[in-house]
Amino acid sequence: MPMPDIRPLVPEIVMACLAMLVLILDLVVKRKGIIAVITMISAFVVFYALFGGVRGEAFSGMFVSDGYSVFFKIIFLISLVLTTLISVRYIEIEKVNFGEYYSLMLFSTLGMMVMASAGDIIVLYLGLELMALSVYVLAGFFRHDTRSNEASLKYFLLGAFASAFLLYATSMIYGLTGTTNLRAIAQYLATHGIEDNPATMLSVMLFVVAFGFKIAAAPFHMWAPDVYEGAPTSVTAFMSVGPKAAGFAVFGRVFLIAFGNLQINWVGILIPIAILTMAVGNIIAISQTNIKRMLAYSSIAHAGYAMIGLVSGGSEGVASMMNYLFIYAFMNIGAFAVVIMLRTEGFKGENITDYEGLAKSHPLASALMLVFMFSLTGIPPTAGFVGKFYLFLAAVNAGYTWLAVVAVLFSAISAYFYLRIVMFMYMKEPKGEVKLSASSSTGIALAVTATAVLVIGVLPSGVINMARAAVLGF
Amino acid sequence: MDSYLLIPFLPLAAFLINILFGRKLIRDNAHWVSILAVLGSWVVSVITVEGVLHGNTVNRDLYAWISSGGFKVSVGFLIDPLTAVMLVVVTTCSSLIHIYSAGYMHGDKGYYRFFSYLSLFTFSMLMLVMANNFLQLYFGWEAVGLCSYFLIGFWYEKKSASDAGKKAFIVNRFGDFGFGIGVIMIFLTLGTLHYDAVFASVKNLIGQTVTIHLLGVQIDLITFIALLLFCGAVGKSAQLPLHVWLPDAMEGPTPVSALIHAATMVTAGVFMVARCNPIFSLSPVAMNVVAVVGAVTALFAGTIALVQNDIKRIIAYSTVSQLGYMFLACGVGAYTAGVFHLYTHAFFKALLFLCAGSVMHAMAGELDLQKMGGLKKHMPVTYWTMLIASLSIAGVPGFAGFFSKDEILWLAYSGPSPVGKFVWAIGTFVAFLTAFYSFRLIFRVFHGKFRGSHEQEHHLHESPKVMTVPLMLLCVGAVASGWVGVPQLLGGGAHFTEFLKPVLGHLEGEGTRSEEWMVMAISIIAGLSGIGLAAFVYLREGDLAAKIAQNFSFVHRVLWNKYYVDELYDAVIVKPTIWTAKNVIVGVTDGKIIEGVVNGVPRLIGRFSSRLRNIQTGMVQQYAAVMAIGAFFVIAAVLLWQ
Amino acid sequence: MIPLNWYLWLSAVVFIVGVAGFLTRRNIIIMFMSIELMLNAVNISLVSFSSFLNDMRGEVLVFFVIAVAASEAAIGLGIIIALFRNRATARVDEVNEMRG
Amino acid sequence: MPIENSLGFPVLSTLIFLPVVGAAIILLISRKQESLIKSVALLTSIAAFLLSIPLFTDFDKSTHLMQFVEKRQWIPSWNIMYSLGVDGISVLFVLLSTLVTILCVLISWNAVKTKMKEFYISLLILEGAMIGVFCSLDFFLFYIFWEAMLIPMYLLIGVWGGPNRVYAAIKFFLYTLVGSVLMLVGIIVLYFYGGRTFDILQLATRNYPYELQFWLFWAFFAAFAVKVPMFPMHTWLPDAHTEAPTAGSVVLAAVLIKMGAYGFLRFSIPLFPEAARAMTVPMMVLSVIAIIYGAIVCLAQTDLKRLIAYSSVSHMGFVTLGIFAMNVQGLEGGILQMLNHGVVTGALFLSVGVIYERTHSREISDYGGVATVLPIYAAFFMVFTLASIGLPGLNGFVGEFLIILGGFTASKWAGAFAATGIIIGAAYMLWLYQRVFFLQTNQKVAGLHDMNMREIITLVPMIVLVFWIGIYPNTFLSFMHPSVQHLLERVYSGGQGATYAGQIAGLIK
Repeated sequence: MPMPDIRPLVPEIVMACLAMLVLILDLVVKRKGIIAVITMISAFVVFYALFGGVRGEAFSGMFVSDGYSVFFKIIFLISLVLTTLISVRYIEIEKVNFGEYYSLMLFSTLGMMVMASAGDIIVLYLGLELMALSVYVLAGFFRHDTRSNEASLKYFLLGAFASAFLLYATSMIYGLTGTTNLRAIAQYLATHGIEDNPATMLSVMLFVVAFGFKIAAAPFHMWAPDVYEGAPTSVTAFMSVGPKAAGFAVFGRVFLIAFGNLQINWVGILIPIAILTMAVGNIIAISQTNIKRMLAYSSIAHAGYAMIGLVSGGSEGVASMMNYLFIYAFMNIGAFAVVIMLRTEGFKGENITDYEGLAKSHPLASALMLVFMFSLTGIPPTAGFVGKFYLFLAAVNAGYTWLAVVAVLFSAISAYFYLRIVMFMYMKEPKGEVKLSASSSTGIALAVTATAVLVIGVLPSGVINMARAAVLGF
Repeated sequence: MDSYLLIPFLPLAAFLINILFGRKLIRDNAHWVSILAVLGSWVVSVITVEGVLHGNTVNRDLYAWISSGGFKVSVGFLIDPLTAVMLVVVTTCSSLIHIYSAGYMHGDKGYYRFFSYLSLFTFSMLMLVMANNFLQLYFGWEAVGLCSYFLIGFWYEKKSASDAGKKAFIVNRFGDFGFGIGVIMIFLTLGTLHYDAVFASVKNLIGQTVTIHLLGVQIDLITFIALLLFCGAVGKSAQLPLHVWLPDAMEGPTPVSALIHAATMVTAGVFMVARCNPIFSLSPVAMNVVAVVGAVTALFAGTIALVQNDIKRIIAYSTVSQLGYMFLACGVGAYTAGVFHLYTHAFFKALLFLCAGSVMHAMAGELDLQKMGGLKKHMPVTYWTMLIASLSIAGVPGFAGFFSKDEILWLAYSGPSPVGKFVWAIGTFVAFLTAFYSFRLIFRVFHGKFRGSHEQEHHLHESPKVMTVPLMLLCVGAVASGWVGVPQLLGGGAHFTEFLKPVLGHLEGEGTRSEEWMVMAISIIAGLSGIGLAAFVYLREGDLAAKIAQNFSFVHRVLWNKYYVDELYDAVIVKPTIWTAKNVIVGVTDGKIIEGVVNGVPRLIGRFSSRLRNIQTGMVQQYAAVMAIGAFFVIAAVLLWQ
Repeated sequence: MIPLNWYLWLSAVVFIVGVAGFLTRRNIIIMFMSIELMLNAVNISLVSFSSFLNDMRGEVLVFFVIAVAASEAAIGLGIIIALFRNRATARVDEVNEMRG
Repeated sequence: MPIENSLGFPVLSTLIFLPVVGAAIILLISRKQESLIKSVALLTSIAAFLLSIPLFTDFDKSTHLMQFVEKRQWIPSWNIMYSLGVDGISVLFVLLSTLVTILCVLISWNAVKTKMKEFYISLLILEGAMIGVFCSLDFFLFYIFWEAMLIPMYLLIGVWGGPNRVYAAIKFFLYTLVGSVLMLVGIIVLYFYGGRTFDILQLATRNYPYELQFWLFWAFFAAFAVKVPMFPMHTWLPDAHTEAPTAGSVVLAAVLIKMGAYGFLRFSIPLFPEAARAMTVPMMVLSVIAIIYGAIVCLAQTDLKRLIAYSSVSHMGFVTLGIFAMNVQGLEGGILQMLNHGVVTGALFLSVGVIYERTHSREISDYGGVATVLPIYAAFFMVFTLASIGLPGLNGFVGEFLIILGGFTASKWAGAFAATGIIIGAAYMLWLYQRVFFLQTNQKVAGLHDMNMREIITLVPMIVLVFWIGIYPNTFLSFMHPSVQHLLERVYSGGQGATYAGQIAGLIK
């Protein structure tokens, strides 16, 4: 038996090794800051491997390294690096400064990378579980905090529940087509004309449920607010970007490749889900008082927007979705970076009213938060606008003008709760003195995210072209 | 350099100098600037009028004011006989009143302000009469209204004064509304606003009609335009039903009443109708409306003047009444007679006001007839001048008012107007009324015993020279200004009519000489009997007037309250508008309906949000149940849909 | 030979039993067991498909599922223990500190 | 085809980004050096104004083509160009923006005491965005400026505003945002129908099916009508104007709300000529309602700024009436009236700022007899009041007259009803003036000092404009002639909607 060509897998292999290396190093390195640095170096190494690496398929199409997967992996790595940056000081304050934290992040990133590259449902499942299991633990990383426990438990139970749906769907499609390879499934469905088979549709819909859970689309979003609120803030930042993007990656690949011919069938379901997701996210966010919970709902809403790209389909639709997730990574982690700074010794800083008068004591942090809030709202000249604009462009192009109208109206509603933060910061008098746990690493994260948000907002060409190029080989 | 440009722009310069430097630098010397400027204007006017007498009329555009597409209008000047008459009236009266004011306003803290406004007014009025197009006319029209506003409310700390100024402006706006639309109609139908072009082509509109769809009425186009223009005149010249501002305008300083609210501004309406005679003459309906409105106003105001006790208000109502006379003249086609009366009236009415001012000066601002009496011996100059003015207005032969009034009545009687006889009858009766109330004023103020307080009596004195000299000069005008228009019947040359003939045409009365004598005799009798009756009632001892008032208490009350017109407007227009604004528009439409939706939708979303968040119970199994139900619906929908 | 449908029905029934158990039982351990039941239902159908189709993939996937389920169990129990230490409860309806 | 930039340097870009650079410099200055911050803001705004003067002097008035054009690739993926230019419709508003900013800096000199740094940064960024809106020739670029403007404005109202500022700021933001996002979808739809381009000039040469025009017209209407604001979308305006700090009110009144009307002129009408023609009637009806409604509401106001704010509703009703009269006089009057309203209402808000700085009260009943105490101030305010009520010889008259003329040409009823607005206008403005400046001196204003040199300098440019436009409006009208002519040619170039529009117009004439 010849040695399979594993060159496309090099980044993943490197990642796995590094993750284990970090786990081992943790035993000998006392200063956990070094672990963080190593984590980031790992990310850059993988980044390098990714760019220098070979594209192609491995294991007879079970693993695919194409532009699509590379783009998503870039998102994962960015979110990994940014999250690491904002974690360093935070987990010190929270007194959970353990090395596992970083290796779990690396493992979960590995899981995502595998997901993005999965050409086969089996691989997909493995990646998904690797990611999920790591994140379950990360969510419960504050072992002594009941809310963290609760978050972890809820995420775990519901995650496992959703996984079961995924497997059931897999078994059905396997039974129908005799294969688990995505392209083979598509081919089989096309040649045997069982697109309208109820069993096929049942399977497709169960996939919707499972992936809908991962991207926190309503009505499968219920876990998200509780988990986002209870999990350590840095993990929340990570979860809201990485795993969500990974969910979209598999959503896109499975639905546009394996079920590409069935698009007219599943679009009819995805549209109401997308609208419901935007509605639930944006509307419930209005009445939140905890900023993490508010951002959780906001993250649900953003999943709704990104689904528009999926609904629109075609290369433009997918590219717009990817572009959006890429931009979302920066603006959301940026916002969380500010949120995390408010956490100081003996002060949680999670309440929205804690932001009152922040502009007076901390003008720079407030200004950055303002940028992120406007970006999340989608006001130019920030990246958030470019992201939404591309989505709407794709939607109109695909003939879903009315969906774009619905989306813009929801984004107008969303302005209300994002602006409320700005309002608290700038238009209220400070109640007490709020200290910030500023550190150089958080500073770097903020600088990077803010720069990205503003630069992409003004010069989006690079990102758009990247997303478009990534879709080409899809 | 066209010297006539100096006529309006000298006063403008004076205004600018005074308003910019008056408060700090010029202060009590403000009158020099204004007086020199207006005298300069007067001199240039006289020279210009001299030119016009020799046929040198001017019609020249200074520069293009507004041009937009086909709409082009210039700032330009037209000096023809009609303008010439107005120039004489305006600059002469203005000069004299400027001089008078230097004495009258002496020591007022707004001295510089007063003179700058006077200059601005003079400028505006001159722009009005010298305009060669409708839009510039409109400019002057509004600008004089503005000055009137400033000057009525000159003592702005008094609520009544600032109210009166505001009222004048707003009531005028009602008239200007029609006037403005009239101007627009002229442009839309004739494509130009320049007098010569408009008057040349207005005949082309004969027979055209304009339909007002929503009302379902069809109106002759020329009548429509003429009536719209007349709206403006009604406002500016205080005719029914927009006369209400003028009596209130007496809150302003007396020289202002004399200049603006007697001699010049209020006659702008008459001037405009005369100017537009080519339009009005083509519409018999409009002409009749003008005549009847004029006549009715004359009667209406004349009756009110009978019972008032405020000397300035009496003169104000007399002004309204005399303006009605002028419109009456225009309405029957006797434009020259109307303008002639305008011209004579300017002198004697300004004189009346200035005399009233002189009386006020002596009485420390007192205006009530009942507190006066016997002033003759204290202030002889004022008495004699005022007496002459009153004789003039009463139409006593030989005085200026006689000639103009007689011409109006004769042409109304003999002219072709279908309403001519009717308005003649009213006019004659009004002549009687005029004589009566004018002499009531004279007798009550200057004759009999002094009825005021001792301090007032002690304070009585003749006004200074700076005031009495203008009185005497005006007095000359009040007597002699009529001599330029002595009718042929009396052996005169009717020069005035001849002078204006090129612009206003000439209406030949159709009647025999004996008829003409008869009309004149009736008017003389009316005037003299009015004077006689006044003497009978007010010169004798005893309280005859009070008894009459008692016996006709209803009539007296109605007249005393000016037919309740102010109250009517207040109840029908002012109060309901404010009420609607407060309670309907702001309270309901804006506050409840629009704001209700605007605030209600977000509030609804907010409420929905706090309801919806209760779904998130925190119970894992419910979350799972929602997922399962969601999955069920998703699957069911797809399977059913297929 | 037992027809494929019977296996599939069995699988479906077991899956639904698992779902029902997950939704109704309050004890976290039992809920966890219900998930295992659901996974095993999937395994049944995968194996039967695999055998019916003469294809190895299904069975391979089953092994993966079993392995993942095992690690899931480890992590799940770890989470439950952490929770139990802090809250001294294994009843899921008592874990609702965060809501809304 | 636009004509080449005659100045030899990218004047419009410089104008847009100079204030941003100024803001960046202020960002670097220490918070404590307040006078330095103010000086930099002032110098930047003056520099921008001086730089904009060539737009006035070097403008070629003989053509409708875009001038001072800059065009560069920006986002090739979407065929988006960085494309700027001005024509006779927009050039005056660029000038107005630069001028108004100077005045805003001056009027805020002592009034703004907290967060001074942020204030001037916001103001300067706002200026850049405003100029950008008027210069953009690419829809994407336009939309970026259009929305970006909201951020500094939101802060200006919300941070430095009056007691109810937070409500007003959020209301302003959401109101405008809802309108704008609908336009965004409209822009995208247009992008695909117009051959995948955002180039406004190209899009304006194509003919779209009537159905599409109809829907897009209303999508754009949502954005522009809110901004104008047209009845019944006006209720954000009184709150925003009232609560904003003086500079905010001035910018709002002078420039921001012009953008709605500008949008109609630049986009709605040339892009959807048939729909615009067919919609003349509802638009004119809304305009006339706004004129009368706004004026009547003013009669019931007790708040100084609120009254002026509502008067804006009325005056902007004239503007939209003129625009949708769709004839030369109406359009030119409308554009001129936009300028006039900017000058006059801007000046009125500046003036209110002058007295507010002294008394900190907006209640009309807290004033009275101000003319005695502050005579210079009273004189300035009087001129603006008169301009506002359209006295001939001052700027308001020329615009309103042309609009009523145009409106009357289009529909006699519209013209006549609009003219009644002038009557009520005189009533509320003079009543306001009386209550504030006349009557006995109120104790609350006694002893206040009159305007100082800085304040006089702030208001003098506005006075000059008031008279200039009033006496010689052709300076400004001549900018518009070719552009308006071109616009009308586009509108009346025939099409499906023409007959329908003709029928409607016939019905109301």
